[in-house]
Amino acid sequence: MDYPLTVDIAFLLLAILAVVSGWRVFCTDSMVRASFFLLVSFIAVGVIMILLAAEYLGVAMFFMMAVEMMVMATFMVMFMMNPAGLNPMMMVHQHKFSIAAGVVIFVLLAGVALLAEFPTNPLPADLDPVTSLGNELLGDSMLIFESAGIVLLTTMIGVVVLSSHRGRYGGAHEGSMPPGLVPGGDPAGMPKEDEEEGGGHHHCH
Amino acid sequence: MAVSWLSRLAARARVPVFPALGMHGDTILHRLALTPGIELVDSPRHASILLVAGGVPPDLHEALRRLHDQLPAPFATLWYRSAPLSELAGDLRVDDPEALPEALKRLHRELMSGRRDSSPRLLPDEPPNPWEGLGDDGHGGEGMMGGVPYGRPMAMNMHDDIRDGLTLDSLTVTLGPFLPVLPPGLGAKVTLQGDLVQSWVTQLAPYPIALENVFHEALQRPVPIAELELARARHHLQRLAFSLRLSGLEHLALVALRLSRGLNVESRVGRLHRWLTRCGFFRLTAAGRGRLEAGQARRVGGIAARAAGLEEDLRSRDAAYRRLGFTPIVQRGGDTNARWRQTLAEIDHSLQLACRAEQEDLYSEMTEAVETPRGPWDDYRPEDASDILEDLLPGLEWDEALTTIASLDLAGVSEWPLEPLSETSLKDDEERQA
Amino acid sequence: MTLVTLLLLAAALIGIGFYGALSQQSFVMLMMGLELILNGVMLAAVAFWALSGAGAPEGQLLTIVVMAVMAIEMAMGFALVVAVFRTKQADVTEGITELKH
Amino acid sequence: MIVSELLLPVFVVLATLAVGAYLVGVIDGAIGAALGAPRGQSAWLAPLTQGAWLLTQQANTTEAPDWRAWRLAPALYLALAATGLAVVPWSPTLIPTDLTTSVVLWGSVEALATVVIFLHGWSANTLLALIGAYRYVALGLSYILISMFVLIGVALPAESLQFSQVVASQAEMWNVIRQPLGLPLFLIVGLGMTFWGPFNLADSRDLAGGTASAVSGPPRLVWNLARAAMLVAFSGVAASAFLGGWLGPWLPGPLWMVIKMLVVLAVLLLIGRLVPRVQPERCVTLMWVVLLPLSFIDLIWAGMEALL
Repeated sequence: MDYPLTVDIAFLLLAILAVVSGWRVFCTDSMVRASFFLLVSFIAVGVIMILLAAEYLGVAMFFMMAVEMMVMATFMVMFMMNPAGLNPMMMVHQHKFSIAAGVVIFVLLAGVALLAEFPTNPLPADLDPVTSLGNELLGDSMLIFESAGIVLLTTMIGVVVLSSHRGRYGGAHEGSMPPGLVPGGDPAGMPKEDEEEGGGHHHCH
Repeated sequence: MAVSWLSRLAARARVPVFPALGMHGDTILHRLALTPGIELVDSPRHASILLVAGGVPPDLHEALRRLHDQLPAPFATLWYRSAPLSELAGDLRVDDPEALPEALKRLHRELMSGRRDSSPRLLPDEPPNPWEGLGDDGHGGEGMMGGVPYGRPMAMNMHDDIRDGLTLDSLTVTLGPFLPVLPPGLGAKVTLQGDLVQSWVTQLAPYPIALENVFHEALQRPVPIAELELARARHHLQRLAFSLRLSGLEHLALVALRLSRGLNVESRVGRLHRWLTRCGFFRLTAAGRGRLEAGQARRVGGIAARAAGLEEDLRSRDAAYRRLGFTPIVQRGGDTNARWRQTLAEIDHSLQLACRAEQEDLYSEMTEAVETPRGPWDDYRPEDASDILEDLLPGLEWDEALTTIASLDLAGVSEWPLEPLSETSLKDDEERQA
Repeated sequence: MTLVTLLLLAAALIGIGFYGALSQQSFVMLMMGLELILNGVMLAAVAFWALSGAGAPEGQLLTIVVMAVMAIEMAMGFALVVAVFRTKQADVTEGITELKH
Repeated sequence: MIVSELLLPVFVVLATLAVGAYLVGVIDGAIGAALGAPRGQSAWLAPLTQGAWLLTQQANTTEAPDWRAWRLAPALYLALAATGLAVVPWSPTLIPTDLTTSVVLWGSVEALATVVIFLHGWSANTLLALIGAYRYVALGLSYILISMFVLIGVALPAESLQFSQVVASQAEMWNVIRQPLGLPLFLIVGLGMTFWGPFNLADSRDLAGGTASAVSGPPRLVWNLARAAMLVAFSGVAASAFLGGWLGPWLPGPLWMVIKMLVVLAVLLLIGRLVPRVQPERCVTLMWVVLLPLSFIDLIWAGMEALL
């Protein structure tokens, strides 16, 4: 399928934007900046999806990711406050290995993209992508869609249980001791010795 | 051409004034708030004129210099009843409240037309602490904790969180003494987690407040009760106006100020009270936070004590007041909400007392002590009680903390009375403009 | 904009995401790596749908499912981070060397 | 071809943006004067003189801000307002961008607004701006869900995610009557996303201007302009989604839109002046405990009606 020149230019710019901002995520100083760079990468991909006629998915990407990245940035600030990224930081481990792994993955996937023969079946001219998606979601694939909904609900409940102040066996700050097998007995399934292991911030370089 | 056209338009804008308050400077603000063509702004960045109102104590001069340098050019400084800093000796000083609005407007016009240069910077434009990072390009080093940029280490968890046990990184800052949302002169070192106040240390006590002359006279000789009660109501209305402005009810703040300006024995606050209830002031803004314990309430005295259920009012000891059938109004609760209900009830009560006292031409009879709007003044003047904030504020959100501070009258009473302002001139101001 | 260029872009995003997920110490940054991988996956899915699958609706459905997976991944990830942070005050992977209390 | 497809939409969006933002200033000033603010100059002139003054003022700096984000945030907010205005249909033919998913696009404008406002406060590197940014995130994450449900409610009878279809589906009865809960809920969302009046948690007086407390000069002008423009975009969307957009007797469609937008604007600005700021904690509780269930009810109501 041939696209007009303007679309090609737009794609090129967006692709550069997506890759550069995706890469900047891991080499910027502030985690808030990192999450917004990731958001830029997502938005660029979303616009590419709109160019590919997936109108609903592209726009859904904007709002899904805006909310997700906002939550992410808030968590970053909660765990590590660094207004305006004054303190530079580089928190990595197994750095060389990771770079190698990333490059290998890219080469493998790029090889597949370049060498494999994919069928060329462009979109039919009369296809309305949004209607087709809607019919699919509430038609043939309704079970999948509804399962996704149920899983999301389960996630919500699980998340509230996990992150709430009260752990499974009482307050989280008390260290969640399971009850004894006999009333007043030792906690079930716990080793006898209670060694104090290194809590606190581990900030390895 | 285009530029001159732009600056001519800019010269006609409402004059954005940032007030830096010195001793007894806040009275002029009540007047400026009602003056057309003047806008009192909340941040020095939003101002074109820095108005230093009232004498600034020498130990705050350094803070005043820093504030002065925060205004974006072009800006000018105007000193109202205050001696200019030595570097700014040539600045305009105005002592006459009548002439102040016109002086502010003229200053703004001159700045915009380029006839007056922007005020010079007083301090070098450099960080208060040197860069202490590592490396050539100013980086703070490696690892999460990095270096110590500008003398400030990375925010760290030094305290346990007091709300939900999820310890977040805290931030410690120094606020005041010129922050317009705090009482004038109050300075504090505050540790915040997000917008939750983790700790509050009062470093600078607020300036003593000046009461109207009638309260000072009442300690020497009998004074007309009507005058005493009107002065009391005026004081409370002005505090109410400050709090209303803080909570975004500008028009009701102006209503309260106008009421306090033209207050006489016929005035009533019933309508203001109804408006406040209807717009949800008591439910949305002044919700029940900042509850005072009995001991704290007694220490603050006055409205705060009576709002906490203590029946302490020196007026009930005065025979003249007893003849008027005076009994103190008391609220239960002792929180922000109760304090504002108490304030409104007391304003209403004062106006009724004033009305009856004027009909019967009553004078106060007790001269050894007087109940000031700030609290009882017997052997001692009411003293500064701003250190109770250290117990009261931790655990509150920023908004709740500020509403609580605004609802408390904590500053001590000054030994000097307020200079009487002529009440008629302001009305003329407004009428002339309308 | 051809299928190959789109897939190359997706491969680049997945590669960067892999690097991030493996190299970052902070939990939250690690999750960002995972998100970037899923970003590439979604792009590839849409590219196949538009240029190779003749607009078969399952292509779009797959992307929706990946988005849901992303939301679940993030929610569960943060819940675990909060739970770990409450008990151990740790926000980097080295902070937890074992999963028991 | 180029004129009708490119220049006209851009012109329409820019013109509404400029005129609308100016009118917001005028109406707000007029309401303030009617409520008793001291009368200085005519309300028609006040926004212009204020803008001129901001243009002559120097753009200040803080200690080590995140420059890119700090300068970009006002421009991005303005761009979001322009995007919002672009999906508003003025008549069956005059629609700047008639995307088939324009309702979802408006939803993402709301979500991205949260990000941009947070960025504006965070990047200034000063305390009060940062608190404003935090507070806004709490508010922003709360109102997005309400807005989604309300908008899905109006998309149901139209069987489309396109604003022009949503308007067309109101030919018999406006959504404000068909779904009585929708418009009040949506107005609250609008006050939230422009942080106006009772929901001004980001730039409030108790934070000395909040996220804008450290901004001066032209960037502040852009920020104020963007806030007003967002209010205009919101009123356009509210008029199309609930008040029947261009539909109406006698007058041409675009004129009806202008009238309806002005009505929504006046209502919003009046609420902004009359209601005090809600405490952040109460505000979030209100959103999740009261308004979110109400928006569920609105959606169920809309669904039942679509089925019957």
